[in-house]
Amino acid sequence: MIELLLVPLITTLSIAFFIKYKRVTWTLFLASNGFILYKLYSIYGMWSLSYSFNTGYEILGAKFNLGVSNNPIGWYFAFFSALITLIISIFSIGFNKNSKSNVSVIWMLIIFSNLGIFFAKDWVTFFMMWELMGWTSFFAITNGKDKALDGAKYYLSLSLFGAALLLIAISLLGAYTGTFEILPSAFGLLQIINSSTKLGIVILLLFLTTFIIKSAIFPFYMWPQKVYAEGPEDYITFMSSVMIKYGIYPMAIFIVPVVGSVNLPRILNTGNVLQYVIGYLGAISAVLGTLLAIFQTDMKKLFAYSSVSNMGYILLGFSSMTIVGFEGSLFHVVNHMILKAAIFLTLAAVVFRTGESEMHKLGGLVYRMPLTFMTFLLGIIAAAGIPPLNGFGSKWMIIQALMSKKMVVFAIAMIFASTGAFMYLFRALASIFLGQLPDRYKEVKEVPLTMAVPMFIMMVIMLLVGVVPGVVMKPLTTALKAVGYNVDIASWTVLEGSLKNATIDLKIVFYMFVAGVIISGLMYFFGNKSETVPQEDNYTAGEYPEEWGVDADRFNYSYSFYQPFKEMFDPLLESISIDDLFASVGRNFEYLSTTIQGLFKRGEGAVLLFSIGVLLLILGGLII
Amino acid sequence: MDAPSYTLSKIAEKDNLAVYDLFFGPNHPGMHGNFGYVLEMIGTEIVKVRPNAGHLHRGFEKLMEQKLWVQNIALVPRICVVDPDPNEVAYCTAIEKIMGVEIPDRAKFIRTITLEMSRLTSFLMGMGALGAALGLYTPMYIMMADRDLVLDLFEWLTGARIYHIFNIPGGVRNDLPDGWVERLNEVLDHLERRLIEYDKLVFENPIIHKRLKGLGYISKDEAIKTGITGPNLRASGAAYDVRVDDPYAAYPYLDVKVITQEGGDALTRAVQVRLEFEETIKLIRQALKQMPEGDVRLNLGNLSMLKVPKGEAYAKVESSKGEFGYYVVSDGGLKPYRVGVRGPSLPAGLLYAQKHLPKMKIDDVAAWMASLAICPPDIDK
Amino acid sequence: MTSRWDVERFGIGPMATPRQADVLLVTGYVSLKTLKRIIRTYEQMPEPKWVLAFGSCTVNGGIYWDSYNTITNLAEYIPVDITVSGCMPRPEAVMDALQTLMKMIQSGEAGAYKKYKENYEYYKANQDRVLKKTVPILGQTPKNDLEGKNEDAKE
Amino acid sequence: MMAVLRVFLFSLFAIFIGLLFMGIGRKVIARIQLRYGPPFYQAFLDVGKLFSRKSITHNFVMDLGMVMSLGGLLATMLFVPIAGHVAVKTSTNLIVIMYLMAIGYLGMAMAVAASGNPNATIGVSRALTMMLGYEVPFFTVMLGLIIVNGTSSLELISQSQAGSILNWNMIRFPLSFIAAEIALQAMMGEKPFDAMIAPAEIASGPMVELSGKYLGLAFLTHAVSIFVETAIIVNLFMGGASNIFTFVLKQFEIYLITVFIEAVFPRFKIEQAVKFLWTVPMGIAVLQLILILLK
Amino acid sequence: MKMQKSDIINILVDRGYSVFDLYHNQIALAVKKENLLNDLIFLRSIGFEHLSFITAVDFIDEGEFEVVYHIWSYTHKIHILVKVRVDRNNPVVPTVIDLWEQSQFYEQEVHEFFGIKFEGNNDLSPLFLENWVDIPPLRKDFDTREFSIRLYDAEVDGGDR
Repeated sequence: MIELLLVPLITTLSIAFFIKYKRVTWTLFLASNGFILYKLYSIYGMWSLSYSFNTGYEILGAKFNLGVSNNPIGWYFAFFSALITLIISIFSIGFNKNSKSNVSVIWMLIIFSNLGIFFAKDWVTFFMMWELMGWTSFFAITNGKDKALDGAKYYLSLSLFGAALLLIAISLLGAYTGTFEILPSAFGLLQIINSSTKLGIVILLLFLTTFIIKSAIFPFYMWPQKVYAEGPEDYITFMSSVMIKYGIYPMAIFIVPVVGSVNLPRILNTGNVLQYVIGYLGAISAVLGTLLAIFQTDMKKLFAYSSVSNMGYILLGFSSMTIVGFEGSLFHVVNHMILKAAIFLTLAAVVFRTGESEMHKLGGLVYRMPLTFMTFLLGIIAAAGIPPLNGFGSKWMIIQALMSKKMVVFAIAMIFASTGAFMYLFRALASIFLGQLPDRYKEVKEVPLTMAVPMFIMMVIMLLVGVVPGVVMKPLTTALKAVGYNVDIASWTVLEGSLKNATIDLKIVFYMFVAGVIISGLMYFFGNKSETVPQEDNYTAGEYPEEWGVDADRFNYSYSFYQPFKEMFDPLLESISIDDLFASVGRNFEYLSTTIQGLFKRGEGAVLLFSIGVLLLILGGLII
Repeated sequence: MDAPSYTLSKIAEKDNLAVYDLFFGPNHPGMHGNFGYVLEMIGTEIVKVRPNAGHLHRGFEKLMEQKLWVQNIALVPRICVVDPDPNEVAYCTAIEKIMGVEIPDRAKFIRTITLEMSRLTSFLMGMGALGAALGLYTPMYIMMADRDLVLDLFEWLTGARIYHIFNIPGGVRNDLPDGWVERLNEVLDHLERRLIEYDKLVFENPIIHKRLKGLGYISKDEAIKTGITGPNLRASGAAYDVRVDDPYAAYPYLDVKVITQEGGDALTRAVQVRLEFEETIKLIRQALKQMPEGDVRLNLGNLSMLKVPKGEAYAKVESSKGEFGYYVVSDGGLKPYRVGVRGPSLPAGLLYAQKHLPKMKIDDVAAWMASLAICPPDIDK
Repeated sequence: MTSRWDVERFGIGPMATPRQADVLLVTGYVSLKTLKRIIRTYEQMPEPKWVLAFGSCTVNGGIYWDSYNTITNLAEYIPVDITVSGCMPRPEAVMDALQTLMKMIQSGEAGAYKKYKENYEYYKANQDRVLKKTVPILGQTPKNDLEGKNEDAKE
Repeated sequence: MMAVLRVFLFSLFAIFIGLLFMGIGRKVIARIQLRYGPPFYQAFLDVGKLFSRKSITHNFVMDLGMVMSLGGLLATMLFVPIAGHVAVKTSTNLIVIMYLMAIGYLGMAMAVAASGNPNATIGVSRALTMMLGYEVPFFTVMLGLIIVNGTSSLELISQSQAGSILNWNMIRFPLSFIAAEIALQAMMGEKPFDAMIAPAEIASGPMVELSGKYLGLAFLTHAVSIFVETAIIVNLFMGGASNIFTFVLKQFEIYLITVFIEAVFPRFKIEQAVKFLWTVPMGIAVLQLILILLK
Repeated sequence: MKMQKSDIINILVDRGYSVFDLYHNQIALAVKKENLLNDLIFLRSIGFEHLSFITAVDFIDEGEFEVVYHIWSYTHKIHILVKVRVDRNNPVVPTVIDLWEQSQFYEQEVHEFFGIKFEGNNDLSPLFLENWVDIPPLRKDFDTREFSIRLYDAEVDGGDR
């Protein structure tokens, strides 16, 4: 078990040693990754594997041990995130070809902490890995770009805030239950809530806040767009597809079981208060993320908000507290990982070739980058939750769960968000790849092979998971069964809903779709042949655009794409001033840190020292 | 409405790529006639407009200098297809003014009746076009069918459906045929009955109210200053009507009710047309009742050898779109020396396009044009 | 075209853009500015396509034959399948023309668009002659005080 | 083999009925407008003509998108029970139908946006906004019916109304029916919710660059969508039917209502349409939903 | 406040204009180019607020253009033709766009068709004609028939020429 963590750690060190030789480092990187994937595959089903390092100390009356264990749900998260991370990192080779810094060391560190988080046996290990990931992210985001510093600082302050809360929560939990181990402490927390409700709920909410910060749930939905705006595209691919799920994992293993079995006042006979808290957080995130995504002009920000919305779906699935909803949420975790990775890879490819991420300055790239276009197309079809690609199954299960529990508000929010998703997804497709190709991009080429192959793999995975959801659902149900949930092992293509007669065979959906396309394709070939004309030859009410000084750029509707719709929401969005609140808090924070920075005269180290000081103060205060 | 466009123009200054151009016409389903606006847009909002006129320019003013006085009567109605008679009357009135002749009373009344009938057809088309601009085709078709009834009467009277060439210097070509007046009365009854349906379909339609309310507001002072005339002016509150203020034909004998409304937006203009439509029917009835017997034309000799004495005159006529004016200069010869034409649509079609269209959505352009009854041929001439 | 002479009973209806159209109706006189747009519109139509010229003005200029801004014979610039005389033509004449055109299409007589392809140079030369003129037709040079007015011509 | 044949026949049937409805709809509208109107088979002639014409494309996305659009709609159609028959034995899940329908619209949107004409893109942006407008009330209506019946299977909902006409959801939940009818009007893109086509504003919007067979495919897509949407309403509210003839007749009744509304209304602006859909039909649907939940 | 025509003529004659009484409600007024703006401002101040249109006449025999401003008074119900004569070889008139916005287009039109320049109007781009290289078409020395015959092969029969 421990070798899963040792190998990446050792590889990190050796890569750091060979950092000058890119080929060597990447070879090492791939070899080590291959091993990890193999190892992960081989420990599937061996749920008793664990490793523990006994320190012998006791803090707050609880044993202070460091350890990893093969938690089934953790394995599920770890395997798929490792797979996606590997694909992204391969893409990163091509992406960073011309950059001076060697990113493989960061990638290795990321994979290390990734595994650490998902296999952590106790909260202390979890916290260490959690923090390591936070810091690695900080360096990865700022990598070589001064502009990215703002977003990175914002992210760092937010995650430090989260970490402080986590630390308090862990300390409280340890003090009251006497253990730091994750799974036993869940039962401990349950008992606390049932005996002294207020304290228990405070602890639970502390945990919840930490996790929703990491997963960018409302009201902490701002960091992704700030970070993504200037961060390196390969790394934000990882952030948006994998890292944003770090908050979901502890929710799945810790919060959901507690909330689901806790005895609290019930609302509408469908669930308890906390369920509704989670549900409303999810619903607001889903709706707000969708609306904000619709109004963005920067494609990375757009998909940042799309991630917020998708995290909202996952919380909605949790809030139903039914097994179908739970499965659906966890299925959606992986689906979202896959499709977001695919989408962000294409965005990275676009930025790589054009250096532009404002959508209205792009356009018509389908003429130059057809493979990227196809990946993006499949990505958005998946993200929109349209069969036969992945993304449909999980959304369907979540809606089924919500409907079966009669959670009508959440169900409507879900439909609103996923229909609104068509709007922003299509907008990105139309603005980036369709429309008129501006003259300055006439020479753009398709991405090189190292970047094309990962994109192609993503396409295959999306289609595979979409038609044969069993490749994800089987391990998922197996893991859930191993944890003790009462589930049937899923079949390869059939998904089970919770309502009467609600099974859906995605294979048949796929066949039907193919049949439909074949019939319409026959119609198409039956028709007379067509002639391809250049993009300039367009309906212009009979005018000659060139005589009016109208070129491709000036004949492209993509800025302010949903203006009438936006104007409906302008008053509403202005009244939600959470952005402003955060901005002012952020400004004060920055002001404070720069003041202290002035004292130390030592660059970014001051922020670190200051933050650690704050943490120590909080901790000290707690212990006293 | 002002705030977003302010930010939009800021955006346009900062980010040139946010702006795109849309060609609204000449070949556009929302455009009546060959006319064009090149719209610079951000999102669906217009930030700047470049009018593109001249597709219908035929050089009327030049052509008229080449033709005999009476030949030109065949030419003038073609300046505005939907409302041709005011052109004939204005041109003939100008000639009569220079010659200093007074036409027989019966001719005046017949002229008035044809003018008002022409106004009916034009209003029917205008109201239909307004509906069509908003996607409501049913009243348009019904109105076109009703318009055909009036055109039939024209055909009976003049031999032509659209370009009647009926008014000539010195009067009108012929007297009313037998039975024509009865038929006209029937048609007017029919139109009055139909008004209820139009009201239900168009003027009381809540969606139309929603779409037109506040669109393209013109204040009274502004309208007077910029030369807006006709129903558009009266919808802004100014009680100006050429028929009353500078009467011609038989209008001095008739009691013309000038309808004014406060409001000045597209909805008021639409309702204005509807109210004036009703008034026009009443006016035709009134004219029929008061019409005297007698000659219908002066004997001016051989009209093709007509010589108009040296002089100049400006004659104006209230058409369905506003003041149609002919400025005729004669050097005493067989042909006009110079004819200047004032079409009513120019201020609305060119000036107000630049005033109103920025800040407006692409959705409203066609409806705005229809509400101002912009007739491109009389801009282009 | 109106509801009394409903053309839709032959399945004929107006389409919004040239891409969707089969028949180009040129209704009446064609000024130079319009001619230019007509050519673009015509060329944007997918084949097979037909042109119905409407009114005397498209045959020989009609009442505008001596105007400086309207062409006199549309068929010199784009191929015309069928013309309707009259100014304006009566609706019955238009209906008849449409039906004749339909019959001609069925019997294969109406194929002017092929002519356009075959004699493309001829049509282009005619179009350019009137649309891209650079020297005054009447031989006088424009006076100096008109500078800045003819920017297009100088290019 | 049998399944392939059934799929093929169902598709042809849907296209046939859809085109027939379109033709009759045109005739009805013409009569409302005091015109003679085209023959009822005009839609067939139109499609035949369009497919025989040369067409113009800008790039492969246009071809791909149009094929995808009709394909997606046909696939949706195969999930809708027609008088109790489904092309292939499968669950007729409402959510699947709703999502599958989207792929047709997405394909169409993609194809027209690929032409690079801003008119088309504006049309698409309006269509997608409208989609958000009508999906929310329509889903709310569906949610009520799903909660009452405890199933999201269209077939089961349809079967639950068997027996007398009093069992029809149309009678049992009249508010839902009204809300669904209004949403259906928007779903079909008929007036007053046709802002995405709006010839007078954006030169027929999405169709602006479609020619020949692309327009033909768009016609067929529209025909199939008419068929699918009316079939969903008939199944949800009119208890399906025991034989295909009755089923089509019921569909036609639904279609006729939309045609009548279409004939006498101008179009909303897009934001007005969305506001309307989110207030009036949504309010009605929520009222019915509350009544159902309280029961 | 409504003044009779005779009153107005008196006022104008007092100010030294040459006034021609045309018809029952029409007056023609010949003014000098230099005073044009002041005169129009004065006219507007006494109630002539509606500019119908601006046109021009080419008196080729006299070697002059006459620019005519058609102004109507809503209050007095009098139509005034304000005429300015300019030299045909150097036709320049001050612009009135500050007084009436819509005159922008009338001035563009007159410039296009007669070649008369309007001093102070910066946008005299062609409004109606495209690619026009001949002399302005509404001048008397421009023969439109000849032009049409040469350019468009217009058919002439019946010896009309």
